[in-house]
Amino acid sequence: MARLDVRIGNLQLKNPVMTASGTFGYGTEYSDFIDLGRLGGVFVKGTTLEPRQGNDYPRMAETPSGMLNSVGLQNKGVDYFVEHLYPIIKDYDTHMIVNVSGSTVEDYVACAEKLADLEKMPAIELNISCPNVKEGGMAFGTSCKSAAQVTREVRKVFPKTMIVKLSPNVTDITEIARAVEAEGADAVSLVNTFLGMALDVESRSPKLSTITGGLSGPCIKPIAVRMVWQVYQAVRVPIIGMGGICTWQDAIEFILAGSTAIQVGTFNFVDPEASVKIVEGIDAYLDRHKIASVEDLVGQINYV
Amino acid sequence: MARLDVRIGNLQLKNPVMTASGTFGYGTEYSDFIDLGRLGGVFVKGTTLEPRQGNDYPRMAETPSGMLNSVGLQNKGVDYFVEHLYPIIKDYDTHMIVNVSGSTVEDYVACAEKLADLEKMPAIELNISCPNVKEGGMAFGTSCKSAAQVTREVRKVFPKTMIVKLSPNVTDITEIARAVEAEGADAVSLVNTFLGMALDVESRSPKLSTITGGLSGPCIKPIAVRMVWQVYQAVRVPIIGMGGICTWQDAIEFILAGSTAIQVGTFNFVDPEASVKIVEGIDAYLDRHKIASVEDLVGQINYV
Amino acid sequence: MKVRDFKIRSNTKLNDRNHLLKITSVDNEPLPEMYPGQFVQILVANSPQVFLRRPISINFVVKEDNEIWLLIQRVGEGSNKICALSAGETVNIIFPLGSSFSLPDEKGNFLLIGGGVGTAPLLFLGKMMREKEFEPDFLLGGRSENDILQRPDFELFGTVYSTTEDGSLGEKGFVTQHSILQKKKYDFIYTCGPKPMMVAVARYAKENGITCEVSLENLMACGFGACLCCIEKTVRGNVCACTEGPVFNINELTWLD
Amino acid sequence: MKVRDFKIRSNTKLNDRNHLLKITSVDNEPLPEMYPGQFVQILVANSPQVFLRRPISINFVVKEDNEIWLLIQRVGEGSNKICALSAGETVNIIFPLGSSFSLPDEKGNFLLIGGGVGTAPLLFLGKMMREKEFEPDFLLGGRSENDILQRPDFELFGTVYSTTEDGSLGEKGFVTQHSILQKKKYDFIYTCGPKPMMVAVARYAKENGITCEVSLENLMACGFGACLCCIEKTVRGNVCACTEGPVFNINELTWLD
Ligand SMILES: Cc1cc2nc3c(=O)[nH]c(=O)nc-3n(C[C@H](O)[C@H](O)[C@H](O)COP(=O)(O)OP(=O)(O)OC[C@H]3O[C@@H](n4cnc5c(N)ncnc54)[C@H](O)[C@@H]3O)c2cc1C
Ligand SMILES: Cc1cc2nc3c(=O)[nH]c(=O)nc-3n(C[C@H](O)[C@H](O)[C@H](O)COP(=O)(O)OP(=O)(O)OC[C@H]3O[C@@H](n4cnc5c(N)ncnc54)[C@H](O)[C@@H]3O)c2cc1C
Ligand SMILES: Cc1cc2nc3c(=O)[nH]c(=O)nc-3n(C[C@H](O)[C@H](O)[C@H](O)COP(=O)(O)O)c2cc1C
Ligand SMILES: Cc1cc2nc3c(=O)[nH]c(=O)nc-3n(C[C@H](O)[C@H](O)[C@H](O)COP(=O)(O)O)c2cc1C
Ligand code: FES
Ligand code: FES
Repeated sequence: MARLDVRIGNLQLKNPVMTASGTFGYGTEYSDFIDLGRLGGVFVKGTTLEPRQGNDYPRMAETPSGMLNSVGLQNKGVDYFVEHLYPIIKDYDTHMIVNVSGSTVEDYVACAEKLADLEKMPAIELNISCPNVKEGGMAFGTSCKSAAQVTREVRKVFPKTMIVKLSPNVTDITEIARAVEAEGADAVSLVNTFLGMALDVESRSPKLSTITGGLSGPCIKPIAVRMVWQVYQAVRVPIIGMGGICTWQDAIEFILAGSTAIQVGTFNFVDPEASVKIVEGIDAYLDRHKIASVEDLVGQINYV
Repeated sequence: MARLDVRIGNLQLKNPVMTASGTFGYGTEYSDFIDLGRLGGVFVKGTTLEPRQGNDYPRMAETPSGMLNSVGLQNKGVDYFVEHLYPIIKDYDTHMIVNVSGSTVEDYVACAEKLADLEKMPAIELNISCPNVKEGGMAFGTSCKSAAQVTREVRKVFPKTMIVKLSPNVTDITEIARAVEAEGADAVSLVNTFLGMALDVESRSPKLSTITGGLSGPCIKPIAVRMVWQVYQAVRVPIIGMGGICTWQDAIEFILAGSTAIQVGTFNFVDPEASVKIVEGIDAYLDRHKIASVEDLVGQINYV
Repeated sequence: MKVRDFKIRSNTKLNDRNHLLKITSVDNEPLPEMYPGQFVQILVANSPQVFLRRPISINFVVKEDNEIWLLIQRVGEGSNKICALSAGETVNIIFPLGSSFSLPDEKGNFLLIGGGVGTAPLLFLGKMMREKEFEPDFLLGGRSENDILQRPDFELFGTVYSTTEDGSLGEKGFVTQHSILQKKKYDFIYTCGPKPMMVAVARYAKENGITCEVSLENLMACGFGACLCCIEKTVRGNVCACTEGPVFNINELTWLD
Repeated sequence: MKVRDFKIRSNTKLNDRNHLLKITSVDNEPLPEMYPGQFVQILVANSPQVFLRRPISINFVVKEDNEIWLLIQRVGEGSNKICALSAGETVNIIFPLGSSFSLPDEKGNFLLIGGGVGTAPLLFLGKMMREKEFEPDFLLGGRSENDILQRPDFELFGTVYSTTEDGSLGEKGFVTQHSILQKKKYDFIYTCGPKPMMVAVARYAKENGITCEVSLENLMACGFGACLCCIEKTVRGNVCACTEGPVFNINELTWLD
């Protein structure tokens, strides 16, 4: 039996398979399907300082091997989370990590402060890459300066593991990764969704109420793998890779490219049991290839 | 019968359907399958000043709804083109447009100069966005300064229609589009391929000899449509849109987003008759919707 | 909620656009409780175009046979692929999903109004009402006779009225124009169908002080509350149509504002 | 080159990994001239994973029946989907593609060496040689008896030798170890199979001054010279394996450098 545990900042994960924010609710939505305790971690829904109604309907469109969404961070706000959701999810037998978004740096800081005190919340993920909100969101993740600034300010108030989630909608993702690493990020996660768009040709109208939205699913996998590989060569902090992961093969691909852990996103909608199947698939792969620990695989590409 | 003709710079195209550079050889490769005279235009293989052997095998990998390639501009050089290929293709009953690449600004200029004299070559497409060459290529297309510089210098020697092909691997494509427009580009074409990567998990090695390559096909369509839509709002020159077009519906989507003409790329490999089917599909769509001319559709999104 | 493989027991073409699929749990695994208005999420295999599952209402349940019926209209690639499945083939579904219609506690006049394939969940609702000794009326609307689906099945559970736009069956016109609405005073209307029809029915119900529940067909990515894509604006704010719906009381919706 | 729908006339499972498909032109359209070594590009329908066509050699042609045979090994999603097609179903192909083996002009000793499913193009080649009154020998290699495909068909056109790694059929070992190579002096070797086998055969041929042609299986996107993905390094530089190949004289290749 190979070792599956990996380390991200101060977090010891029982295995590298986690689920991506915005695709896994608060975990509860999946408890009929899988034992959450079998996952390395769960990234809960994007949380903001104030409650948000999100964008208008329609919020999604199917695309070749993927989907566009424009949910727009609908959530009941961090206070509601602390009071009503945290008590429910805190005792799950896996790491529950909150994904935090804001329109201003102050939003991020205030939100992180409120989460810092929660005993069983060992980490946060700063979403500086949401393409679906008018202000902030992706804007923070597309310039080194603002990415660094958010990271720096949150770092001051959040002593636990801080993961910064990068936007793929940039010319050079390594630049942003280095910037947030320099400001004390314990890990980076990538990628968030790509800004995309779809039109209905009969009605000639956008398929999303917001015109553009975030593209996710297998279609983005080759670009996401490339970005992980580039970032792996640019930073020393661990990488949590994602973008179109459906199978254990996809997960191994991201690990080889340099991910210490991975997140399963959109494919949870298609197969709510996928994350656990991926844990099993990785395990079997390691055994078959006689690899002692999944950590030995991180970044280990065979350049022929 | 709706009007299908459109104008790009000084070119009057019989219809907006063209084929993308690197996916259509010199047109001859497709003459068994279709009547080239039915196309608005053909963009021939990327041509460079000196002959190039291209990259090592393997050069391609299939991905979800798309493919990666790392051909690396294999071609016999512009002189060979002028002497041996131009004489064959110059009398085709469609616009044959050369796609030009270089490692330095001087390369582009020298190449363009040689093409400027060819009577039946009414236009060139400057490829400042090839992700598959070590020097130049995409690097020119990812900064405003270098994109502007190439455009400016080529403009001095090439008086006919000059189309600049943009890279999607950027934070803000409108910035680049504006920069090349300001330097006298008559049109922009977008998108070239996205930089991507794929690994074989059993051998743990990259699927391409070059590790990374260019992603094309339906998987990129939502991002490409979004970029066309953004550029349409940023510049006044016509846009030639592409990225994953397989059907007439895809073509209409790009036209609605702001493309005056479109290019069919990777899908030619799957259905070498696709381009002509798309011409027919657009024609039928216009009739069904009682639209007098395809030009009336460009950028005409119904914002509800 | 479960993810399960089901076997197609039969696939009957009802007309050129609609199919009735009877599916049964593999290994004869007993089915969980299911309620009318709930739906399943079908995995569409073997399609280059379809990535997400497709939501389809539970049309009928034959509990003792571990059998679920699905009534499906071919509108695109996904539904076409599902309707092309043959007896013996397997289909993977997530079920049961969503809220259900409220079964009444006391006697009254109940009208179940369906348009086109929107009649799907009403057959199961009709059966459940009949089992509880209520006597529902059905009002089925369509473009023409051909579009009125499963009429003989509905007749097992109550009186069936119809309207068709071309007058080929029942009264000519739309469901809201049917004379039964003038003749009989209903206490409760349940409806499912194209949105314009449901809005008209909702308006009629509201104007006439009739309790009314509608079943929505919002676009869904997951179907079980995880993606927040299927939201419907309600008096309580945006809620998920897949978990708090698809069945809503019209008083909760903002349609008539 | 043409793009055409073909009908599956039969699909025979030869063993657990290999199928023989006989396909025929729809509307009985006469087939163009085809030569051994050429291939077709098959469109794999109904697959979420397969986007590009798959190249498959022409295994045999029955001209008078407008019939093409394809011998296919199931190695992944595409070949699995193709092997799952049933008689009566349609498959779209681009054909005929690529170069062909050189048919000799004068009498001599000819050996056709195939490994595994690599024997595919050699059956058609054997037939053409026999029709021209040459008497080819065949040397078919595989892991075990089960992997030697279409032996009775080959026997119609010449003498068939075999090697298997486990010795279950013919001589035990690899094709290059077969005793016939010691006994008979060949003038021309044609080969197709796994790359290590072809390299070994090429080396043997070169060392013994035997003319040798190999058929390559490079990864292909288009199959007709448009994408430049399938290149093979040759003494003339990079050339397309789909147009200048798949058949190459080993002297053109850089394999043995
Ligand atoms: C809770 C629920 C229950 C449903 N029950 C049934 C049922 O019992 N029988 C049945 O035939 N259909 C039912 N539907 C609708 C069904 O889900 C869609 O028709 C189906 O998803 C279309 O998929 P497709 O791939 O065939 O079409 P696509 O190619 O995806 O779309 C074809 C066209 O249909 C439209 N469309 C797609 N999905 C929907 C949708 N959910 N609502 C409205 N328009 C849509 C698209 O915009 C497009 O114009 C239900 C939907 C929901 C949400
Ligand atoms: C000119 C030519 C003629 C061919 N003739 C035949 C034939 O007659 N019968 C036959 O069974 N096969 C033949 N092949 C090989 C066949 O094309 C591949 O096996 C097939 O494309 C694999 O597709 P897949 O989707 O099943 O596998 P994939 O899922 O695409 O791949 C499965 C595995 O096979 C490998 N693979 C895929 N394509 C090739 C390839 N072209 N060469 C080597 N390895 C590959 C992949 O790297 C992977 O490891 C031929 C190939 C060429 C180029
Ligand atoms: C419906 C939906 C909602 C999402 N919401 C969030 C969010 O709130 N915060 C966030 O950081 N990422 C969000 N994402 C992005 C995912 O976490 C993930 O980065 C992205 O989908 C790529 O992974 P995938 O291709 O596996 O889905 C969302 C994605 C989807 C599809
Ligand atoms: C095999 C291959 C080779 C290509 N070569 C070139 C090239 O030489 N010059 C160029 O500008 N674009 C080249 N491209 C990019 C295409 O012209 C096009 O921009 C891109 O593939 C996106 O369109 P598509 O998704 O329809 O293929 C190439 C693409 C492919 C797949
Ligand atoms: S469809 Fe995903 S939350 Fe309703
Ligand atoms: S496969 Fe495209 S050129 Fe050979």
